[in-house]
Amino acid sequence: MTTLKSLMLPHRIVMMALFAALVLWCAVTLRWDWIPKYAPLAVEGIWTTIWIMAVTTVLGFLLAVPLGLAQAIGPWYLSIPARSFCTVIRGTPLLLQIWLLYYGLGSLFPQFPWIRSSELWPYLRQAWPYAVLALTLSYAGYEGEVMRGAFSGVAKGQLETAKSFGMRRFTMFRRIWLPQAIRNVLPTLGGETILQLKATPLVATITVIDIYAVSSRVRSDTFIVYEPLLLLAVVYMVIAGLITLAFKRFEAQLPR
Amino acid sequence: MPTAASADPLPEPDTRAEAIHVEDLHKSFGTLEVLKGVSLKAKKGDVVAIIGGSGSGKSTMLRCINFLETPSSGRIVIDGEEVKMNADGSPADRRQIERIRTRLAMVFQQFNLWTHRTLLENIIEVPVYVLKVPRAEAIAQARVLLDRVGLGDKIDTFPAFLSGGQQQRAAIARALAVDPNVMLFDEPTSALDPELVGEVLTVIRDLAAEGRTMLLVTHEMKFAREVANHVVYLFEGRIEEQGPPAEVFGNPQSERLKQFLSSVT
Amino acid sequence: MPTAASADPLPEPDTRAEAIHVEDLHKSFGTLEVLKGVSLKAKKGDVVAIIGGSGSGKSTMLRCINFLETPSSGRIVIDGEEVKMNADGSPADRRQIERIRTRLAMVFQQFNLWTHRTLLENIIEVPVYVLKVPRAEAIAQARVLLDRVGLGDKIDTFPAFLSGGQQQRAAIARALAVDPNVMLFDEPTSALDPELVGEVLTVIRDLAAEGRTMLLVTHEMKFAREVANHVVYLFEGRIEEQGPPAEVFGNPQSERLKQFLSSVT
Amino acid sequence: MELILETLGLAESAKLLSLSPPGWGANLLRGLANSLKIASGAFGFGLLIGLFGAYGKLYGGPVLRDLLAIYTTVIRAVPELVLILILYYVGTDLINQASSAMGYGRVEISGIVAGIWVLGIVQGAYSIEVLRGAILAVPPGQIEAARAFGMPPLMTMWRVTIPAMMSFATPGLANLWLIATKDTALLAIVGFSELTLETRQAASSTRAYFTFFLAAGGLYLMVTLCSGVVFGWIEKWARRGQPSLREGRG
Amino acid sequence: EQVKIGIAAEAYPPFASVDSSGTWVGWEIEVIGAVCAAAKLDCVITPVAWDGIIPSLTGQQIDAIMASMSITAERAKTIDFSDAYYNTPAVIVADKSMDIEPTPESLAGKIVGIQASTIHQAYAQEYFKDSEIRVYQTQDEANQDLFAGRIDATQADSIAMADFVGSDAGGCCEIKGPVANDVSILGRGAGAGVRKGDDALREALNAGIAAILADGTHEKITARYFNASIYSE
Ligand SMILES: Nc1ncnc2c1ncn2[C@@H]1O[C@H](COP(=O)(O)OP(=O)(O)OP(=O)(O)O)[C@@H](O)[C@H]1O
Ligand SMILES: Nc1ncnc2c1ncn2[C@@H]1O[C@H](COP(=O)(O)OP(=O)(O)OP(=O)(O)O)[C@@H](O)[C@H]1O
Ligand SMILES: [Mg+2]
Ligand SMILES: [Mg+2]
Repeated sequence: MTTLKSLMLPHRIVMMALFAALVLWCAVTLRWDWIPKYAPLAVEGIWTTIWIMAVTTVLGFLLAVPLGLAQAIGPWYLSIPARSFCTVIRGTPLLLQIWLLYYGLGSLFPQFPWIRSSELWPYLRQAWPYAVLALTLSYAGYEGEVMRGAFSGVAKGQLETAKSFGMRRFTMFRRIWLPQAIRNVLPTLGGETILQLKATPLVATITVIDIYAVSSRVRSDTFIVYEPLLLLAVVYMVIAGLITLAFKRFEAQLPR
Repeated sequence: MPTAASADPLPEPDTRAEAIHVEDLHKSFGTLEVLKGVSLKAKKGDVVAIIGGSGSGKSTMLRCINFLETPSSGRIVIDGEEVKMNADGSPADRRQIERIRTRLAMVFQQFNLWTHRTLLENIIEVPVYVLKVPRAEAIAQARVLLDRVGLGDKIDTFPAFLSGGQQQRAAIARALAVDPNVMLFDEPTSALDPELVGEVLTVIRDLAAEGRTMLLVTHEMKFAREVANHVVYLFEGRIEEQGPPAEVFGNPQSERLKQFLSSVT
Repeated sequence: MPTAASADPLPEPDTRAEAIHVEDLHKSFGTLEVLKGVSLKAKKGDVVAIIGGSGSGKSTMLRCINFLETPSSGRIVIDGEEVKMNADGSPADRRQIERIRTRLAMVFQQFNLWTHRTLLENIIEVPVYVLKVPRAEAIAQARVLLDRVGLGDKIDTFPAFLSGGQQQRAAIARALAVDPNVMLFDEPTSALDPELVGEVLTVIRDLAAEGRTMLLVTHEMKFAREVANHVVYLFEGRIEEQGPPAEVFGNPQSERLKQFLSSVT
Repeated sequence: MELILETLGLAESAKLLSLSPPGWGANLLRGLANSLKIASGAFGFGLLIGLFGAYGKLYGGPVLRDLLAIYTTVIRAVPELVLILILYYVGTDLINQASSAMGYGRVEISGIVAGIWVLGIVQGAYSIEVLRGAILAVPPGQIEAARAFGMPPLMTMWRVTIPAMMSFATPGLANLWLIATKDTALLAIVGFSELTLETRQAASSTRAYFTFFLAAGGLYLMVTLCSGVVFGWIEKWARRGQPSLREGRG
Repeated sequence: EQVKIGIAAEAYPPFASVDSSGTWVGWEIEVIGAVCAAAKLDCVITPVAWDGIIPSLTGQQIDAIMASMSITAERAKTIDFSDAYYNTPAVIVADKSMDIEPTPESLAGKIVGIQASTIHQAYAQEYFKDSEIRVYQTQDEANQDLFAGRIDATQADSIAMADFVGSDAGGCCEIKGPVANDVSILGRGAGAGVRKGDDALREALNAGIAAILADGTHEKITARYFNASIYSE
């Protein structure tokens, strides 16, 4: 009810009208006859994009937390490796990382006959494990840096209090430190997650077909330039909208 | 009321167990020596008031006792258990210090309520997650405590929306919720009006009667006199004078203390 | 000493200019009505002490006066200039409120020193960047002020490394550095020892003698009695009683106030 | 020297990467310089947008907030390739149609300017969110104190909010800067030759993929290390006055 | 009036590649020069990244594209094509030890690698429905995976493949033969693309192509790069 009311503000009505006009104009003047032929492919592509994105952000974040923590307060033998990892990951193009993992590391395996005959070979032969690994490491590298800042930004007094009550280090971490750190970087994390969404197309370089690759295929099959990209943009916007919404929900739950 | 635990030999032997024993505590921040050898004893049920000028090292002393600051040197014994220390003063056994801290509650000068949790959550945090009290029980107890400090209606408020005095009362309630043997209060009444100060006084007396030990930094001499059975005057990192309140306030020996007290009517 | 500015008609006309005039101030946080119509007048050189229980709205009132909180309704006149307000209570003219604020210094209950600046930088910040005092001059003045509050040796320290009382003194020095006409003190002595309280008392008296006006929230009745020429007792968002300190403390009329004062000796 | 390279099997790579033709080293370096030029333009532009956008989102009116929400959502969601294609090709097309309708000739729009604009607008959308989070993380009392002393909003922002939020913002901004240096690859579409395009040309012309990809990776890594030092300084400066969490780890 | 001929900025040797001083060389570059000379066009070669090449054409930044673009009916809906200037059959390559025919039945259940955005992709996805199709960004990468054993076969241009199986890296494999032709997908060979309705330029290019085919220039250039003809009707 309230959401409906909040949509009825005058400026929002104007915006919605403009948007509707734009959609109408696109629908009428542009070429969409290719859609039926590519629809099944597109659905598959969207699914691939979504699951790769979701899996790698979750795994990546789980890695980012220890990476950030190690850099923020870890002893040197943890903080230096963590820092180096983040620097290398952030410092080299993701394309290169994917490429090195798949064509470099991946093409070493087949040289060993015992790997070729092992249970793992059907998976190692696939491309998606490399895609997932590369994107996970990438997200972990960027977010490790973000979480480092977040952990160091929590006020000292908040942690001291926890300590003074005899909280175990892990409990303190889970109950006080992490929630406050996440609260401080939630908007940044949201942005980084959308960046991750837009990094997924690179998996096409190692033969994983996501929605972006489908749109490229339409473009090269038909030489239509804008329409597949517009549709792609809409798909991305919907996914990004969902991500934003999820983060907003999350943000609203956390107090300031 | 329990008798004072003073450093001088007492005429009649005091059989109560020792709760806090600090010996020759030193603490420096860089080149600034804040504590220059402080020794202090408190037996079970003692209320020790620590008074002294601003910057004399009162907060630092409390913070050293539960190892929030690493002492530069010294010995600390709590509840009969000596804290094992490395050469640099840091606790040698993290588990030990964590265990000791669960029996040692602190009310901070700046309150330090957890900003991301409501009042109720702040109170039940330690009971539920450290002491493993069942949640429902912890909540019930928290409600009682919050009512006691007059915050029953603020139960779901975040600390940022509380007045200074309300925050301080919440911090006291949080410390009480862990049912500690030893309590460290850093100016627990600084933001409270006289009525509430009176109530805190009652609470502290009740706690002492239950056999808990309290170290209490305060600027209100009247409060110190009424609540404590032992008063310690800290001056520039050293204990300048100590004794039962009647003596310290009624008949101060040191010039410093005389001057310090002269502004109090 | 200037005479009290009370709401009742005075027998002899008081010719001093009005410094603060608050009329029927209301403030709600959501459904919680914190101020329920507060009116207050202070003339130039007045020291008004505001006393009241924790959560009675004292800080909120001070914060409304310089529009850190948006009043729900009411009128505020400062130095003879009425703050223009929108229907929702927000200041209509940003420039005006900024200008007024430069003559209006505040000492916060939580001090709010800027953590990323040293003590000296904290003090000269407003003089240099808002009031455009030459830097060298501001530094010289800051040194004098810091010496005066006993922090001369902490000039290059960051606030996080100061004791509570030192932070509070720094906050007072910061407020004094802007050479304000009107000062709002929110419990300026809460973290100070009796000696320092006495010094703050002297400072405030000096300032009043120079013709500055002060609004001062305090929990120390003794301090209020000695420093103020007018005392306001706030109870649950309303002024329950006000008058010269001798009357308010010596002969309280309202039941509430009597009870409130009963815990003070 | 040569012998060592020879034995390591790196002689071929060294020849390919040498700075004078037929080596490609100079091309890569030129590409890197171009990338950095564009990236700093875009990052700076984005930071400006980010700062005002963050304030708008936090304190602006409902219309401004809605517009900014649309901006951050749409721009961040739409792939940069789409943005560049639309803004550059459709944009120039429209301009040309308009100019020929009015009787003027074709207008050339520089791909570089378009690139900086587009990347800047993209960076801006991300910066808004990074800075918004950082501003929210500043304890409100700090800003209140500034307001209470009559600081005007811009000065408060400059003297208090920005320094206080920097420690929260630098990691996110450092990420954005690194992303900017790599996103310049998109400008290949508008005929701009930066590091990625140079690398790809070199790699596919010589078929020495590993050599050139690793060389480019090395160059990017160097940029990262240097930026790391700079951002490290900034963060250290921003954290002054905050007690370290490392101390008293008991 | 200059004619701007767009080529893909990403090199595609031996048809078009660039050296470190920025000079473009290769079979296609020479053919462009010969066609333009024969048609008396003043051509400038303009490299454009592949993603921007069609919009550059429609946006008039370039006037024609000669970048090994196969002529297909689908594409002809968007731009116009000249006649083909080269045409090579599509072949299947696989490990020597593998018993594979270039037919859908034989490839069923196998993993087939192809290069993205090519006619081979369209063909494989249309005909090899029972095979797993892996799409690579470059043929070199597909070849590498064929060598590594991560794919069983690849479909590509006969020229490129002849090169590959002749090299060290391709020693594992052999050409198993051409796939059945389907002009609607594999097209009529590679032609120059021009804006829809730009008939003048298309005619001129057609004339140029016809001329160099007729006078032997085409053959001469081919001989310098390949050891077989790459033009068939
Ligand atoms: N931002 C806020 N949002 C909601 N409620 C608030 C907010 N600030 C204060 N309050 C509530 O308003 C009431 C008055 O607060 P205020 O800070 O004015 O009290 P006070 O008189 O200064 O008390 P104290 O002496 O304890 O500082 C309190 O009940 C408090 O919980
Ligand atoms: N983390 C720190 N780093 C450096 N110096 C410190 C630090 N903490 C405290 N100090 C200094 O140590 C001295 C004692 O501080 P402490 O907080 O113990 O004083 P206090 O007796 O509690 O004073 P108050 O009554 O004002 O709270 C002060 O001079 C203070 O500046
Ligand atoms: Mg202290
Ligand atoms: Mg208050």
